[in-house]
Amino acid sequence: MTKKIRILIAKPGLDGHDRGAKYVARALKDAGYEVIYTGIRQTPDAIVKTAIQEDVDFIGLSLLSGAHNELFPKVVDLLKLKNADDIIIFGGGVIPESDIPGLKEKGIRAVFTPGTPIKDIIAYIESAK
Amino acid sequence: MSKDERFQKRRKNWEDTTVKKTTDRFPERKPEFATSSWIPADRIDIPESGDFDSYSEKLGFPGEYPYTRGVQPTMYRGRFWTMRQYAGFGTAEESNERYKFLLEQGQTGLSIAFDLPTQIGYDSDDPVAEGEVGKVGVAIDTMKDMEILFDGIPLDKVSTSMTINAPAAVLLAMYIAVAEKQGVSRNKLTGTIQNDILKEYMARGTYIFPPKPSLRLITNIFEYCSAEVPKGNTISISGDHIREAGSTALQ
Amino acid sequence: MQNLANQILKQDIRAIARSISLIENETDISQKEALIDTLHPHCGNAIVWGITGPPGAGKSSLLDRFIEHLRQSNKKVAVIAVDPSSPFSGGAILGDRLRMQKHATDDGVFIRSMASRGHLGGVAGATADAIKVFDAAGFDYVIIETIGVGQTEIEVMELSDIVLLVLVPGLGDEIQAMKAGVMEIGDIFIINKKDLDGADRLKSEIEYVLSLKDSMESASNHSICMTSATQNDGIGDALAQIHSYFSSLHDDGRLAQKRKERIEKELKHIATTKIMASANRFLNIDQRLNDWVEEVFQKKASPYKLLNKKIGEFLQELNWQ
Amino acid sequence: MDIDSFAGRLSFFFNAHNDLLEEVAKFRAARRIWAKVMKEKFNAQKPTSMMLRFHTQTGGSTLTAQQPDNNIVRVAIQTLAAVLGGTQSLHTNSRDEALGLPTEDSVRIALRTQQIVAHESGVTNSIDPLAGSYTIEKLTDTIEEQVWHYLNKIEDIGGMVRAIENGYVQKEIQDAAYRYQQEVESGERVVVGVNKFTINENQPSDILKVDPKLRDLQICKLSELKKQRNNENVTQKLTELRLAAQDSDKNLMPVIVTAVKEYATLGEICNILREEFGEYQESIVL
Repeated sequence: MTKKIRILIAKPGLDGHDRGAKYVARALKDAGYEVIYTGIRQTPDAIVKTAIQEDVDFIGLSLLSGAHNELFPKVVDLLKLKNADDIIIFGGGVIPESDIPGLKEKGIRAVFTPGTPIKDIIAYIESAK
Repeated sequence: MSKDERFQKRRKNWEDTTVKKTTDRFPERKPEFATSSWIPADRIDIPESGDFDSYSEKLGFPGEYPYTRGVQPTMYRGRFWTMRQYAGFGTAEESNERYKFLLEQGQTGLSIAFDLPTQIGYDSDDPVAEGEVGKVGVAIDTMKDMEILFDGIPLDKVSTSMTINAPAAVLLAMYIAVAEKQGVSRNKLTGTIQNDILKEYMARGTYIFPPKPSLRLITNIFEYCSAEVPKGNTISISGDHIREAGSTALQ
Repeated sequence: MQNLANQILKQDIRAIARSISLIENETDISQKEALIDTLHPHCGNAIVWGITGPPGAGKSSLLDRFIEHLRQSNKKVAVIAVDPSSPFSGGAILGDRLRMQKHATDDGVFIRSMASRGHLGGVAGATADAIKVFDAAGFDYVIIETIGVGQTEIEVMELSDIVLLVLVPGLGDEIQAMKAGVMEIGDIFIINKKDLDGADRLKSEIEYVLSLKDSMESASNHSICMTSATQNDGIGDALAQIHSYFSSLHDDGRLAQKRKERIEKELKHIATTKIMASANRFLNIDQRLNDWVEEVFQKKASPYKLLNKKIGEFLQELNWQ
Repeated sequence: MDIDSFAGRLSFFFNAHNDLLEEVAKFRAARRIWAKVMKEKFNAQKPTSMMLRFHTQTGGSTLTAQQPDNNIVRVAIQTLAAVLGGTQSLHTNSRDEALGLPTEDSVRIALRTQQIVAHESGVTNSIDPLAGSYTIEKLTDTIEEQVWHYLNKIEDIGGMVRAIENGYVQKEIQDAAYRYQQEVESGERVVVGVNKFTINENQPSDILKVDPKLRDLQICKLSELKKQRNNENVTQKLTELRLAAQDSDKNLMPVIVTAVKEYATLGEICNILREEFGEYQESIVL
């Protein structure tokens, strides 16, 4: 048997627009991954603890409210604190291009803006796993 | 096919009753309407012949049951729709400036966007508000913020729409209190609060309470406003966010 | 391996999580077996519940409330929430924990989602061994939430000390479920969403079916609870009944009996799996299966005669005779 | 409550997407359905109860981050849809809303779009000018028919609250969203500038951003206010609110009004209600 890739799709912050997150979750399932979905309004702490319990390989963060610069890096920091920074974090949502370099610098390994075809996300996961 | 007189008769009846009642009180924008090349534009166009009963049942006339052709007898010949730009960001001060700009540009109604902590009933200093304050709308913690938000905007002159659901009761209370402070009595206030909690559960996720107490709050607002704020629409049922969550037009 | 086991005994969250992946992935079977063997002496303290019932009955929400109450008495709780894998892609969406997410930051609660990965019976192939990991790590309760498809979910009965069957009025399948024998697997019946119309009727229907069953079997103390998970109503009552049911199991020796039966099934299962694996290996060695197919197809050999001979030779080689 | 005592105060909130004719038909069908439901099902007597009045917002999810100026055209089409469909009020989205908060320039263009349709397009000269078009009337009838189908189905489930609780509604929406997205990805559904006619582009630099320090500022204002207000009165009003919440016959509005006048915060008030009412947990459908 080969190892299954497990991915946590999480929505930090307060925005309730989970259409994108759910779409990605469903598409990743169709691509053969095991996807854990947490629902909306998750604190960085809850996301990190969930990721560790579920022993995921990736965390996908989705945020549309504009709080990504504050909340995404917080998830990275908490993972480091728990010695779990081997888990790869990618992000998505309404994120201006000018914010992307800053996010990458802080440890968000890939950022997918609206309109990214799902096959690009899958290709990224396959290359990073 | 020869002309069916019944259509013209019905139309005359509509002009003489439904339309007249309205135009007596609110005349149309212009005495006559025409296209760019001066072809006269009638108030309404109807068939000359065909299935009269089916037409009456399915389409009828504007301002008359079943309202397929519109709810007002003169529609935009009377007055245009309310141009109401949804706006709000950052602090009450910044949003106040934007509202004044929009009113200057010819906007006819205000529509307030609140930030997410406000929409879900948290103060800006709550830990869950981290990163979210002022992001998708204006941050309102207390009546003080509301006073700043409407500073210099006479609340008896503009109609205000607030996109708020779960904490609608609180924000409406602040609005009423600010108006009173401006010297505007509550029965002069016009506007809408988008207060459709079902939508929150279905599509947008800014809910707080379970359905039952939520319905109680809505009913409370209803009863209070029927007595105290007679000009306001207290609920607005939303198809928008459900559509935004991806439903088709039918749903 | 000793290291991983030690960390589990020290309740290291990451070690627990990783070892469950090790069990699930079966990438290294000998490593997995060593781990379980090392943990075995430390197992047997946890109380194992199975929670099953049709989709939409509110299993996760109810579980969420149970966790809340168990935490108030400072019990450590582990949950294994099983969801189906897609038969087409092999992927899965694991969404049960969503309703329990408020416990995500509580260190006394460990929720693990598990995809069935093709395993039938309402649980995953890895569930049994995962229970042992949590048991050894000192969780007071290990709760398995099944997929919830009904009829075929008997395996949860073999894994748990107590099975909670959650039903809900108005799904229209109550009577069907009873006929299909799902009722056989429940120890405690929980009618959730008790404020809905038809809850009382459902209760009397279950009572009726149970009375028929009781007249055939002796000694049964099934109980029926009414709850509303969303309104947080009836939860304490249900828990009291579950606890007292467990005490009676413990006191009259049925618990030990159950657990021995569980071990028996486990041993049989391991033996069959291992022999099956050997058989498969035997059949495929040097592609001899292909040669045999050819022989049988060309009528040069007949199936029974051929295999009796070959297996005889194989066992002799292994010195098994 | 008597239906006529409040139905006239209800208004709807719709959105307008790019499929012009379907959108116009949707609004017309909605009015007809509402009138029928109110008259036949709820026995409303007053005409105002049967009139469906609605506010429209152009479709935020149709805006693309790619080639954002194209959004001006989309919004113009959606504006026409809303106006030809007979909306009572309209919000037009700004071209840059897929990127962030709209700038003043973008907001002005969005407003001008409405003004151009109102004053220059001529569609406001006659009422319901698309009526009688074979296509529009067919679409209106079809949409009405299918909406009735949904309404009946929801009724069978036991009403809207029940249908939401058991996830039916969310699932239907979800499935439609998934299908839509897959059509976009396969290219079957063309989104100009996204899956066809794409260019290499840099995002515009003039995106409006909220200062990250804003929260600190707001927290400062809040703590200052908490020092200045009469905290004894606030506590008393909050206690009154709690008592009122416990009594389901009480109207909460008057006590909330007195509480906000004492500068009780939104969070303080909502927390009391959270404690008394509990919090909703979503039933998620994936």
